[in-house]
Amino acid sequence: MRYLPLTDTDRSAMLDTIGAASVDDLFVDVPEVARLDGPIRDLPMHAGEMAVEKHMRGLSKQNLAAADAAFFLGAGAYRHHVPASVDHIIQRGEFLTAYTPYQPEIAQGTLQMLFEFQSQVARLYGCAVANASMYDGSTACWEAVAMAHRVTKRKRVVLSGALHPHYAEVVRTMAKFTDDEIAGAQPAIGAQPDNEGLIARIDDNTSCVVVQYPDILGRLPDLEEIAEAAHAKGALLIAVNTEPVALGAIKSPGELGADIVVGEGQSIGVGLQFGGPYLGLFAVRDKKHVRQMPGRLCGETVDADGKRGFVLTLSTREQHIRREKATSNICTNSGLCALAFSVHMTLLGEKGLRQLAAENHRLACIAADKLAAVPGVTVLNDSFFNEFTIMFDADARQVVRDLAEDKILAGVSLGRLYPDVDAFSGGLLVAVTETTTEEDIETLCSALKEKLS
Amino acid sequence: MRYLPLTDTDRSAMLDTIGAASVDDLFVDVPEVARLDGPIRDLPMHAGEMAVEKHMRGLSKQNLAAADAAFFLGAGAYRHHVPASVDHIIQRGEFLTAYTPYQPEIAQGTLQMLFEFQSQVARLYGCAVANASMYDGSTACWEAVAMAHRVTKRKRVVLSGALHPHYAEVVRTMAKFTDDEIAGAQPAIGAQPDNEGLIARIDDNTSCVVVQYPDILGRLPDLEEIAEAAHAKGALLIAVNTEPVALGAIKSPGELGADIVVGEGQSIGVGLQFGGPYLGLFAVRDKKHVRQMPGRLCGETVDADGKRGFVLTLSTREQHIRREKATSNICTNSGLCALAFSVHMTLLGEKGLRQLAAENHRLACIAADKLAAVPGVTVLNDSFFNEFTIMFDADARQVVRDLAEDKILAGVSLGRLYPDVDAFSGGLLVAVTETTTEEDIETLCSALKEKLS
Amino acid sequence: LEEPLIFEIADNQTTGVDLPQVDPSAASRLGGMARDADIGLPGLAEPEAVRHYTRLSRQNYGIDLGFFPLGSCTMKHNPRLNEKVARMPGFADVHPLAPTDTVQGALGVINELAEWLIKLTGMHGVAMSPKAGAHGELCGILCIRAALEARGDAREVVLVPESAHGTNPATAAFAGYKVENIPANEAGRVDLDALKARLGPDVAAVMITNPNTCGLFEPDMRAISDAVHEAGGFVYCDGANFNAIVGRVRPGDLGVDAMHINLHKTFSTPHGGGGPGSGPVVLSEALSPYGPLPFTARTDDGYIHLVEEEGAADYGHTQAFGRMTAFHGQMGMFTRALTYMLSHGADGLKQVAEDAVLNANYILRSMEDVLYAPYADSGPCMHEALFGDKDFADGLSTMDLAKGLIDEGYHPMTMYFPLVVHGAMLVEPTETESKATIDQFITAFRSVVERAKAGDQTLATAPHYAPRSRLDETMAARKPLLSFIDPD
Amino acid sequence: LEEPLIFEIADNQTTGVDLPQVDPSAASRLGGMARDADIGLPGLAEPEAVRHYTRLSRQNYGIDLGFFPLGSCTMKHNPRLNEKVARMPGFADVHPLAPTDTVQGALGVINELAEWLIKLTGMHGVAMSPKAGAHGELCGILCIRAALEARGDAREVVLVPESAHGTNPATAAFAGYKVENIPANEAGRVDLDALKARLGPDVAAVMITNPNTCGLFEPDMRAISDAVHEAGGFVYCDGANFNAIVGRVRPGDLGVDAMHINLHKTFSTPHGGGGPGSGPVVLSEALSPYGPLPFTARTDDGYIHLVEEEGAADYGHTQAFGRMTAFHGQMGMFTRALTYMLSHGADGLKQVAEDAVLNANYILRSMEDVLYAPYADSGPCMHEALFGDKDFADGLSTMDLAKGLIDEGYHPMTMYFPLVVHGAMLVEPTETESKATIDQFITAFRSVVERAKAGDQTLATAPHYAPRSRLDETMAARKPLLSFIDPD
Repeated sequence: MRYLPLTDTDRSAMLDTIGAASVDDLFVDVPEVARLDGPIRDLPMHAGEMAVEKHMRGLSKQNLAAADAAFFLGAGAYRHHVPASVDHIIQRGEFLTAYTPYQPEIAQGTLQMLFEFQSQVARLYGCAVANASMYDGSTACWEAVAMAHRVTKRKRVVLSGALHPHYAEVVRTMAKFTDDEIAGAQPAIGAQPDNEGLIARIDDNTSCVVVQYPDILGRLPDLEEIAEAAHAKGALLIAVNTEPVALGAIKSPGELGADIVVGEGQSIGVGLQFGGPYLGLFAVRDKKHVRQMPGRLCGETVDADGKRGFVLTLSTREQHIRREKATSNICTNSGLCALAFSVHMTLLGEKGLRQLAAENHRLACIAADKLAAVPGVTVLNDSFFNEFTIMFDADARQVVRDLAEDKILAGVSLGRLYPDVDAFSGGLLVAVTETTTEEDIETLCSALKEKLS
Repeated sequence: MRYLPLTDTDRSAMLDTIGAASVDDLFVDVPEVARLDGPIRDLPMHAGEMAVEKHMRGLSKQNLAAADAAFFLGAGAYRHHVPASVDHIIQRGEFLTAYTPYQPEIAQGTLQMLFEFQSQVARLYGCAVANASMYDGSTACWEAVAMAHRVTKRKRVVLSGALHPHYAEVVRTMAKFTDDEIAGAQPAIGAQPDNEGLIARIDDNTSCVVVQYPDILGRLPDLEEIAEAAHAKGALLIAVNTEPVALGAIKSPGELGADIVVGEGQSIGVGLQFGGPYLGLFAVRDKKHVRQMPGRLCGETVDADGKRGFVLTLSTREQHIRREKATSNICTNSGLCALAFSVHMTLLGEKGLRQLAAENHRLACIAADKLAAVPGVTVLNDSFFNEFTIMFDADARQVVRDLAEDKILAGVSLGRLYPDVDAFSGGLLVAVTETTTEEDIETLCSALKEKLS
Repeated sequence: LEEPLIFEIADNQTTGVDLPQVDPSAASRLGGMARDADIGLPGLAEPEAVRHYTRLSRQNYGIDLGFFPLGSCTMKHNPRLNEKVARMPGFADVHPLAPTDTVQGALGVINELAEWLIKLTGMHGVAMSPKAGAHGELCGILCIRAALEARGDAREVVLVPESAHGTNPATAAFAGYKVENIPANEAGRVDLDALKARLGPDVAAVMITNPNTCGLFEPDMRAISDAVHEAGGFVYCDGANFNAIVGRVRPGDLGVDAMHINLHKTFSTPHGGGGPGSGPVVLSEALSPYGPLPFTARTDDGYIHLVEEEGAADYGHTQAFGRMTAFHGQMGMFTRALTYMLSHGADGLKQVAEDAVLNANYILRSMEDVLYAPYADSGPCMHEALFGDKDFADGLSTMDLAKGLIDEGYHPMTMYFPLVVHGAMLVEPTETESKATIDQFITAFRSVVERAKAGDQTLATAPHYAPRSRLDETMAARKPLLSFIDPD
Repeated sequence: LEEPLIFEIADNQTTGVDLPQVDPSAASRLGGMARDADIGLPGLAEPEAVRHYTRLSRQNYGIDLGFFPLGSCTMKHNPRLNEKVARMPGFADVHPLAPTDTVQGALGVINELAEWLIKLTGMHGVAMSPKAGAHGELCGILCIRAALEARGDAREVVLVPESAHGTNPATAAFAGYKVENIPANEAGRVDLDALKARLGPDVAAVMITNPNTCGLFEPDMRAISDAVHEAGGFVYCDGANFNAIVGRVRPGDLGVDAMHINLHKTFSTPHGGGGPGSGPVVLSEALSPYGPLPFTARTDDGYIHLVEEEGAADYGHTQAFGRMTAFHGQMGMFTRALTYMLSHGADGLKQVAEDAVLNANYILRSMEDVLYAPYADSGPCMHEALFGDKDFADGLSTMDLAKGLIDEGYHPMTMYFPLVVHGAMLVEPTETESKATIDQFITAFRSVVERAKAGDQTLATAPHYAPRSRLDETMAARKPLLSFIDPD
């Protein structure tokens, strides 16, 4: 078989060296009850590349690819154009097939890239230090909450109602096992985020306040105000960002006083991929919190000849050293996605990221204005970056399904995100990026007009 | 712009160093009449990656890709499955962006690959030496004729009637300028190749006989007989092969006495690509002819430390040294295609190539039998590998066009290859490879049945 | 040649993309949050960017370059077909919240992969969403806790063998359990009697690695499971070493209740310099109802439903303990893993296990005369061979030997793990290495071992032929420099 | 580490593909030609194959690794978008003889690229099928010969400047012409008076390279063309150096009748270790009717016809001199080149020429104080800078300097070409290099030049830090070993 280099001749020779009569002798320790006498039944036998590719292509074709639709989905995963060179780089065997850089002498490629990545993320977030990535935005969000618990030694977590409900759910799930108390809420539907209500929930036992920026409805909360309120009570502000492109147009969370900034990095370099693998970003505004951070960190040092080099460092926080006392059970990071992010970010640079953000915002403004002109449609947001909420008098979930039949992926309905809240059923999140054309916007508007009339 | 790293600041600084006021000063030698004052009109301005990709994807979608059709086209270009790892390797920047290996100390990758490639081709063709590749099969065919002229100092070229007509046309075109006399012929439609007629045309002035194997109608001429006849008259036998996969099932031309073996290597590793770039293969059975070969040759040697290494060699045959006395004006080879061929061939190996050939032949036999059962269809060939000719009483060219509307690419009509020969109009070349399914064969048979009834 | 940092070669006016320059006077809806400060991100034109990363890549070692016998990491060949498939637009260019009608093929991949995992392990269900092995481990333990809570049975202790991966105790502790070690016997296995003695109504689960981290199969596995079940606990099996038995032994037949599977180990998805991984967890019938949301369910009409918060009741999954991640798991890894499984089939996967074990035993038996192999007498090893530094000359350690191997052109084996063996070396060849490669490695390994035993002090400063000599890790940790700082 | 040959590590029983084992008793229609002998082809499983070629690749230098100032070869960045586009199924998976109804997009690429080439050069037509630069050259000369024959004008001589590429005389000789050299003047240009003096009724064509191989623009180009045309001949221009003027100067405005364009030089298709190239030939109105078959023609209804042997008359192309290749040319290169052109646009291509020329002049002026630059006083150079070895110490040559540059991490410049300058060095930076990269190169280049002038004999044995030291080319040529021979 094509991935197995041993020939039968090799196998015999090796068994001779081992002193075993057959390969079965090597499995003698397996209890009789568990010894299978042949290939597992009910599974197919091996297949050539052509047949496998055909099967998988068949499955692939059962999906409506974004490129073949008028596409307005967001809610934590955004479609951006990724330069072809990004994919070329991440397929270099030396990056693709390397392990975690535990042998730094022969892993400087990964390590220097991670140092550059950490630096890029820290700057983007307005923070001092970023780690070498987490699984995704939602798990990074939980890790931030757990870190706030460690730092403040408090257990009460205030979640903004406008935090992505899946993120909130991850936090709630984990908190069940750590005895953190979650003070959550539904998002208040309104043109502005409800900072006042949020601030009112912060008390002296609060470890952290978790605020999404831009929030799940696309609005831009003033983090500065929340940071002041949290700090006044001794709590940390955790800012969550699910669209890093936005930070090319809006102030960074660190700048606004967030203590821990986490988010999803998928927009830059990674792609949609039906939800994974994605890229968790994690940064702290103040260096003093570094030793409480979860995940891997890459640091600069020198080698025995005095040459600059990079290593994984501060690993005394990690599970393979600390075992049950580790800051997190996290082990793997999202190395290859971090590389994709870093390469794409390097291609963008300051200038490109700002242009990209401006173009996203320009098109989103056009879309908002055109949708507002559709009879029956109201644009909820006062402020937004590239995603906003529209409301209408119909079940948005059904509208989305109906429009999909005409290859219009109209957005993410609030009903899908909040299936239990009837009041949200007429809400639709519409995301617009540089990949959206004005023609796509027209298509959506016409279809909605027809649907709602 | 994304491929231009100079900034305006750089440009000014560099002009200062040069002592020029503006870049226009660097173009002072251009005659006034030819100085353009701005970007060339009627051409678009620069565009981002996304826009360019979209434009090209639009053009791509106007074609019926083979994967989306029941596909039976051949006649010198064959569709085979190429393992994904082949494309991965040829995209390694060190291979993709290297130049001709004129600096062997830093080009051993290309050079060793070429040495391995030459060895693989020589073995496949049953020859002593192969070169480092030519543009494609048809130009290699002409170069073989020119070489026979140099070796025999004769000018009369006997072409088999069953040589691919485009190859014959290339030879005829070039011969006009070299005063070679071409004795060609139409293919004799018959179950067997007309060896007798061919041999009768060889005379004492003949430099070479050019025979395709398998021939344009898919038949397998007995080269041994022709080689004997040619050699008896002092002429060389040039064997032309357009389907290297066949050589996994049939005797090699070298084994059968061909002096020069040339062909198209596209089937292995390269893909269809609408006709190019392809891969010209060129080999000589006897080492004594090496110095008369065209094209690049890679040879083994040692470096100053005694380590094995490889270099381009015998370059005294080539144009950059010999100028007007060169063996050929050829300069570029098909290096990257040679790499693709070599990687694919290494993945196949002896075992895989033979299995591949057997599978092609098996499916072709099934197709021939099923087509023979279609009322009105006759299979011409007594012998074939993976391509054969069927005859019916209709204009095959029109049939092909009609079936294409139902996504059946039924084959290459003889009418397309021989537009001037009315007698061939009911002939269709049908090629079958491992990518053809039995379902495809059924589809073709049903469609033909309907069409011809 | 040293490769500079992007911050040293790039500037904030260069970009490698061509984007429209938006009119700065255009209307903004940024609600007062518009950025004024520079971010400080360096940009490179495409030629310079490609070159920077290509050069960086060449300072890395990967499976594509040579043998990578990193024990317990299963560094096997990463097929390129997998990469091609993962990039098909129907998988790569699909949004996780797209209407399910438009993603039946993507859900189909998840469902088909789930079926393979269930059949290969002989289990009842599988939670697909965990993002990596440790995440899967956590998922498994949380299922156990949820199941215990559901029956109102508060148990406090998780037993973990002393040779366990560090993630095991970290996971159990995270889930709120007290961790207690179980000792190993002299043959490198779990001490069954000690385990039985400790079992009781306070033990929620035993976390066991099988094949274990000494590279040995636990022959008492079935007995362990029975004992744990009898005591009312659950058996968690760390699936990191599943490659040794895939296709040949089904953990379900051994009484396992939950096991995560590292798709990047057993099923060839790329390690990518440290991730992403993917850690689906197979579950016994007892635990299946507690697996987290979302999950997929195929109904009789062939339609595949994605069950999220809504509708879980319709598919009998009301006891889900919650949600572990925003979306449905590592789709990109699912497509690769399924591609790999289909390529190998049931017969090929069995061969995988056999060749992996054969290669490891071949190394064990080819080395034991020169290198201390603590469990050489315990019978055959599974997919990895364990050695110790007992006979090294003074002043030379396993670390030195590892660095010496780098100079021979190899990635070192795993070092100092498991903790039960002094100067442990865990060598895992995997099934994708040829005999010729392994023979070359054995020759080189023997030679470096001989040098370590003979006291060759050049090993103490190895590697000598790598892009860097030994790096000062102490300095890195004492004065952490974790982000580029602009020189003034 | 040395990489063995596949013949040394592979065997004839291993394969890296999974194909069905066909029943050997199955019916055969091979007509007695069935193979019995072994071929002797080595096979490797995929892991070993990927590793072999990955390792081999690392012994190569490419543009992706560093600066590659190979004069007259235009080693510019190869954009990855081009590679992606060339692999779209509508281009890569299409047969050349597919019915034209099914390949309108592929023909559209050819047609669109043809239009770009015509507009960029200010010419009248273009023959797309030549497979490489030298093939295009041949095509151009054959067009000239066909045109002359059509008017019954048998001319015998082609004039070629002494600095021409070796392909120029080889091409003219192949086409049956007698080749005569034209000398250069002291400023490195064609001697217009000498040329005029030689023109006459026997001169079929002048083959000229502009910008010429000394890196200079021929200021008399228009006068040369006029004189040649007046004498009844044609002007062939070698387009190898088109990158210097693309988008800024149109050869058609200079009176050129035929010029090939190396898509792999000017339009960024990859060099691939020596090919494939692609050499379309643009033609003046006088020559266009003679271009070879096949060609594409768009009719008013937007349909694109592929004119082959049949139907040429319908499109007024009856005088085609024949066919140069089996199919339609280098489609894979067409898609890449068109992608590149669309990316740059008319404005970007103009910037390409300007930056290429700017970079070359910057190198010229940064080096001329230490390195002999024979035409430094002739005014600005174009896209490449020419130097000579005049001041080197005894025993050290241009070759030694080149090998010294390898140790500095650079690919050497072109050496010993053009022939008119002793120990010539032709340095072409291209537009895709940054000022920082060029500054670094200048520093290194100056240092190696100083060593050559000072007589540093370590240069004579350079390179010292490459995968190989100097190779014995004499032995390779004397006892050619061109194919692997099995050891007995």
